[in-house]
Amino acid sequence: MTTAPDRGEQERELQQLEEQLAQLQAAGSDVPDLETRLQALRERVQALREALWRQPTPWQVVQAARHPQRPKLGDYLQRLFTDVVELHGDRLFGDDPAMFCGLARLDGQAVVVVGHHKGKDTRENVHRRWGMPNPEGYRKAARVLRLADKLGLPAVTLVDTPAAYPGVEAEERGQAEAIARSILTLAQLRSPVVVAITGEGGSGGALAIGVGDRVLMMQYAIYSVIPPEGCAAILWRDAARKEEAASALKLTAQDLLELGVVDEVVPEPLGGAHLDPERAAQFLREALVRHLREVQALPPEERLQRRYDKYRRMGRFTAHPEDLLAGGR
Amino acid sequence: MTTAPDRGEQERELQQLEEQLAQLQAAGSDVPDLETRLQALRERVQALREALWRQPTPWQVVQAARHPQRPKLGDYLQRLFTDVVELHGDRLFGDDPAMFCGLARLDGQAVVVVGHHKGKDTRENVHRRWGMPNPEGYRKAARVLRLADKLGLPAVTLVDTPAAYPGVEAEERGQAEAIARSILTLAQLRSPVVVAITGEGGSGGALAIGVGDRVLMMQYAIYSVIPPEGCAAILWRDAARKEEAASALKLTAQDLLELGVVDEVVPEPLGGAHLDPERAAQFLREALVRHLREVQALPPEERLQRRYDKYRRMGRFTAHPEDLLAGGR
Amino acid sequence: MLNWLRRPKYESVERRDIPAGLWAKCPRCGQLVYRKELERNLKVCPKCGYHHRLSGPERLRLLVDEGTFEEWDAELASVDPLGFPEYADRYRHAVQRTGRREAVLTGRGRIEGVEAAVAVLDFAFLGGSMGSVVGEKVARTFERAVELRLPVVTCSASGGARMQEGVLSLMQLAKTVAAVGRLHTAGLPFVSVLCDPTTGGVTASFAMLGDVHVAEPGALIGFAGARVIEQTIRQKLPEGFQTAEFLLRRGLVDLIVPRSELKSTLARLLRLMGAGGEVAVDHRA
Amino acid sequence: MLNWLRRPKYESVERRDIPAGLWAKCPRCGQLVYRKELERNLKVCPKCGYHHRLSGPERLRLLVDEGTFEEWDAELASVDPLGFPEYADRYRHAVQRTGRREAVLTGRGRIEGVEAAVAVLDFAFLGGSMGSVVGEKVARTFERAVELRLPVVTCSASGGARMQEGVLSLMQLAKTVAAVGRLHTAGLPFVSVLCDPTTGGVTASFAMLGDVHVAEPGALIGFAGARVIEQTIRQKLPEGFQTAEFLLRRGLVDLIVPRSELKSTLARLLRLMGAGGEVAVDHRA
Ligand SMILES: [Zn+2]
Ligand SMILES: [Zn+2]
Repeated sequence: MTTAPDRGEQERELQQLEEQLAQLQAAGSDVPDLETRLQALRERVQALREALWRQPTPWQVVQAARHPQRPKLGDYLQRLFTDVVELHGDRLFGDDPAMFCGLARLDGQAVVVVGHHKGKDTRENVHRRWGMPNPEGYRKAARVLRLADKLGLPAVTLVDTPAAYPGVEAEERGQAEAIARSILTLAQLRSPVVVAITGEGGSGGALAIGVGDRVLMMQYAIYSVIPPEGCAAILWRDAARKEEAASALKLTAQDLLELGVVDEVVPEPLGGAHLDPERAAQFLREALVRHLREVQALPPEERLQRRYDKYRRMGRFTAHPEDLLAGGR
Repeated sequence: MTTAPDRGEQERELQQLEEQLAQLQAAGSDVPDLETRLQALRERVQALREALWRQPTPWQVVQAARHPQRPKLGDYLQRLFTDVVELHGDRLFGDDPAMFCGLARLDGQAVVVVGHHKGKDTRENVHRRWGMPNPEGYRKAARVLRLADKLGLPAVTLVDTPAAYPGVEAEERGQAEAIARSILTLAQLRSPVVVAITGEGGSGGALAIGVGDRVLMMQYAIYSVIPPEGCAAILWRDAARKEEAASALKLTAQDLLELGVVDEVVPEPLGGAHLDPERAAQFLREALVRHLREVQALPPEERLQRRYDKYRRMGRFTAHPEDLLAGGR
Repeated sequence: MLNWLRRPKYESVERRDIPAGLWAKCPRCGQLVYRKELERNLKVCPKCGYHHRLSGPERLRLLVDEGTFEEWDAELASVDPLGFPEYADRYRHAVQRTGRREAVLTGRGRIEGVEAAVAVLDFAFLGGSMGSVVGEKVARTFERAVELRLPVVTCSASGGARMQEGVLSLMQLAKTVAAVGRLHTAGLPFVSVLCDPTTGGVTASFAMLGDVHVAEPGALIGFAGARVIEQTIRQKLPEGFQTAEFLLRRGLVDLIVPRSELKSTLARLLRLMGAGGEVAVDHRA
Repeated sequence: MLNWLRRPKYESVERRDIPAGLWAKCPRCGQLVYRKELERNLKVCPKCGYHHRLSGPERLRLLVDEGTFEEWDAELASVDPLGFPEYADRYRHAVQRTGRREAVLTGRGRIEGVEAAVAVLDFAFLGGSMGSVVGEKVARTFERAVELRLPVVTCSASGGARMQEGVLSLMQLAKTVAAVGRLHTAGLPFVSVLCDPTTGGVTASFAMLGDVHVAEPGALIGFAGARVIEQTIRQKLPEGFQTAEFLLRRGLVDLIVPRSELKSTLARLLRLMGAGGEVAVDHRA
């Protein structure tokens, strides 16, 4: 990671230039040579961005995935779907605002949509627990997914959560059971299921709605068994070594494509979806529609068998003594 | 009801004689002519009991069904079943002590047992809410009934509840949904289901576990859409007219046999099961085993169709204008 | 069911719901509203949004496209199977007052063009209580929907099981639930609309087994009656207990829809669920 | 998973669990117990009933009839698929210390004569964590049980998913759950025994999907780690939080069984559930 110091400088410079650009635009027509100066700044910003994002570090990707302006479920609901009707409640205990469930149309076709519901601002995030569901969230998801099955509707799930909510009440009401049951529901759903990891794929809390015939992952999304900070704290008793941990965990879309965990990486605008949400949504819509069409074409029994086999193959191990920890890839 | 005053006198006399009998037995061998006097008392008690119970009034039956010494689920578990293993919890929210669920053997055969759990004394009754389940009780029942289905085990349910618990938390957690879902589970269960109403069959709280291929009802059990007291309060704004209401509601086993709601009346010792719990249990065991054997012999599809048809036929109405309220039976 | 003690309260509210004369007094905000304006506003108070109760026929007119409704089983009537005190008189009175024979209207019709089987409970007929006829008509509605491959919409408004038919009323819970089960197995949509009030045996049977539960704002929805619960817990009930909004928070209702949007929401839901000509891929074996 | 911050605590308890020398100090009551007596008592403290942790082989000896165990897939081992820092060393150390290649023992054997497929997690091997090998062996156990028409008993003791295999570990949740689903569809019994501690990804997958959940007294069972929860709620956790007894009250565990009765209880359960030669009527289509 010899380029790391450069990167830091580049990042700081990029930030300064972006601020200058904003100031200049705000100042407006009084500034002499406005257009020329704007043009120069824009070019410099673009060059820096390209340099920084040609081969982003895993930690850069983590930051993009967690970027406060990164498009959330609400943005994708608006941009990808029409005719959205939210369905509330698990029919057992409550309605979890951290989990969205509903009916909608994708490319004109009726589907069931399930996704982690992060908020746009702090107030909404407090209400939605930053997209960290309680058991009733996962049970609502399972309830609505069973409805998809009953009606023969395909399901689309959008994954973006730091984790399942770690709370006393969540444990009391069986967070583990709710996650396991949701995974089982998806594993056995006769309907086609396409998953898109759009932001943070936080461990079991993400996987609970992340099992499908196809799993797509946006270019700067992450998917990890543990947050890099937690990993660093265990490994080196030093949460500050999160950047190293982010590298070690292989949590980027490219890593997971190579490990066979995701089926396709959905491109994003350079530097992250938040820089051009509309284009990011177009890329995602195209991929979702294409994969849904493919898996819908399969007979249900074959689709279920393929889904089973897909997860059945995941993992790497050896049966030969001499390979013991011979190293992966 | 011209015999009602006589009955009151007879009941008081019977109670006095029973007390004398108990005192005499306690006094023991010091009493002269003990055996002769005991014998005379016993004969008089028996004669009175026969007079009172040859044609009991509905209200008498209500009192027998609610008798504090009437055998409860615990007695039947001991006397009818072997190898009992209780299974706890709905896997969602809690474990309701007002609902028993478990695995056991009946006549050597493994079955799933579900039943309202009334206590033997006040302390236990407070714990078990007098056998009035919360939603988690019905959800536990549905969970264990689905297990019966998965494993191909028959289900036996024992009904004895004043009602589903009328509480704020019960409503919050969907008492109505839990009851409806439990009824649906039983209506669609592929396993054979035999129901026995052993004490109080209190409306929806009873029906929730009271749908089966066969519904047996003990001779002095009751089954009603509303308690007689409540019925009297609505009809005559006078809860004291509960005896009339008990007659009007047709809540005895014999009434319900005639209405086609129950399939067989299981005899009890004269005066009620509490006077000879062992014999009462023998009658019940015999009937359960016999009916279970009959419905187990059917192919599952036929059994399901017959169960559907059985409930489908319940109710009386007319399609001819001239019959409008022509009176039943 | 257990909520009998609340019945008189319903009736008094009921009377206030349909005041005589040119002006109506809103039972929630107490303001006087010009009757014609109230009718134009679908019986929703223009001052406070209170949703007045609708009769069965009013509900049908609200939801079903004009001229498309074909009624089923209108001739079915009770026979007073238990010879229950005062039932015959009350029943005849209800028949006279409503001009209908029972507390439910069933049939097929179009909702913004989407063909559906419909069952509408009528609270004005013996409190919308479910006896043999209501159970039979509701069960037939679900069975015919399976035969005809139609979705089902039920609109509930009921005090519960009909006491005067005893356990036969209770058995209608089992009968209707079993019929709902067949619709679910057939993969057909079921939207349950919960109107004010839906309680007791109707809530504890078909009304709570919808694929989607839609409630009207402020509707009372519950199992046990408020009085019975208060007697049990010996406390006042919390504000807003057993309202549609309470059930939404408790995860028992999918959405609350104002009356003006009810019809279009139902049509959109039914279409999304594969009804109305849009054929979903049937992937069952 | 998220309960990493609790790991050091486990390890220190672990060390105290297997004290050297003739005498052992009970980590709960603090009393000294003669080691041989502790062994005779199935490692349950005779003074306070504390259930000391058992290794995988100890657990197998406790539950499976002597001479009936046929191990499956003992040769499977990790390949350090991510080249994760320190993993190779830790793994080799675990292999040396335990003489086994992974954190799970699987195979078939008899439990009081009842034939069953068995998977026992070994907390002594990298905290019983589930990576590719554990997931694979557990999935194969369920698949073989379906082939052989055997019931499954799993004994869990795990800190969760194995961090060092990254998302591949997380995918073992999906893999094992899918395999459990096939057993359920086949109508075969699954008893999940929850031992101290069962947390994180193992709880959130196969361990919480048993037909019957049996826990050992006092066992720690949960999803998120205590530290993480404390940081979130900024409060001390309630007494007894995430214990077997807590889960029983919360409806997540069917029964708590002391170690001395565990084997006979499992045998009785399996027989009642139709295993061990007793043929239930198979009524599926
Ligand atoms: Zn008003
Ligand atoms: Zn001790």
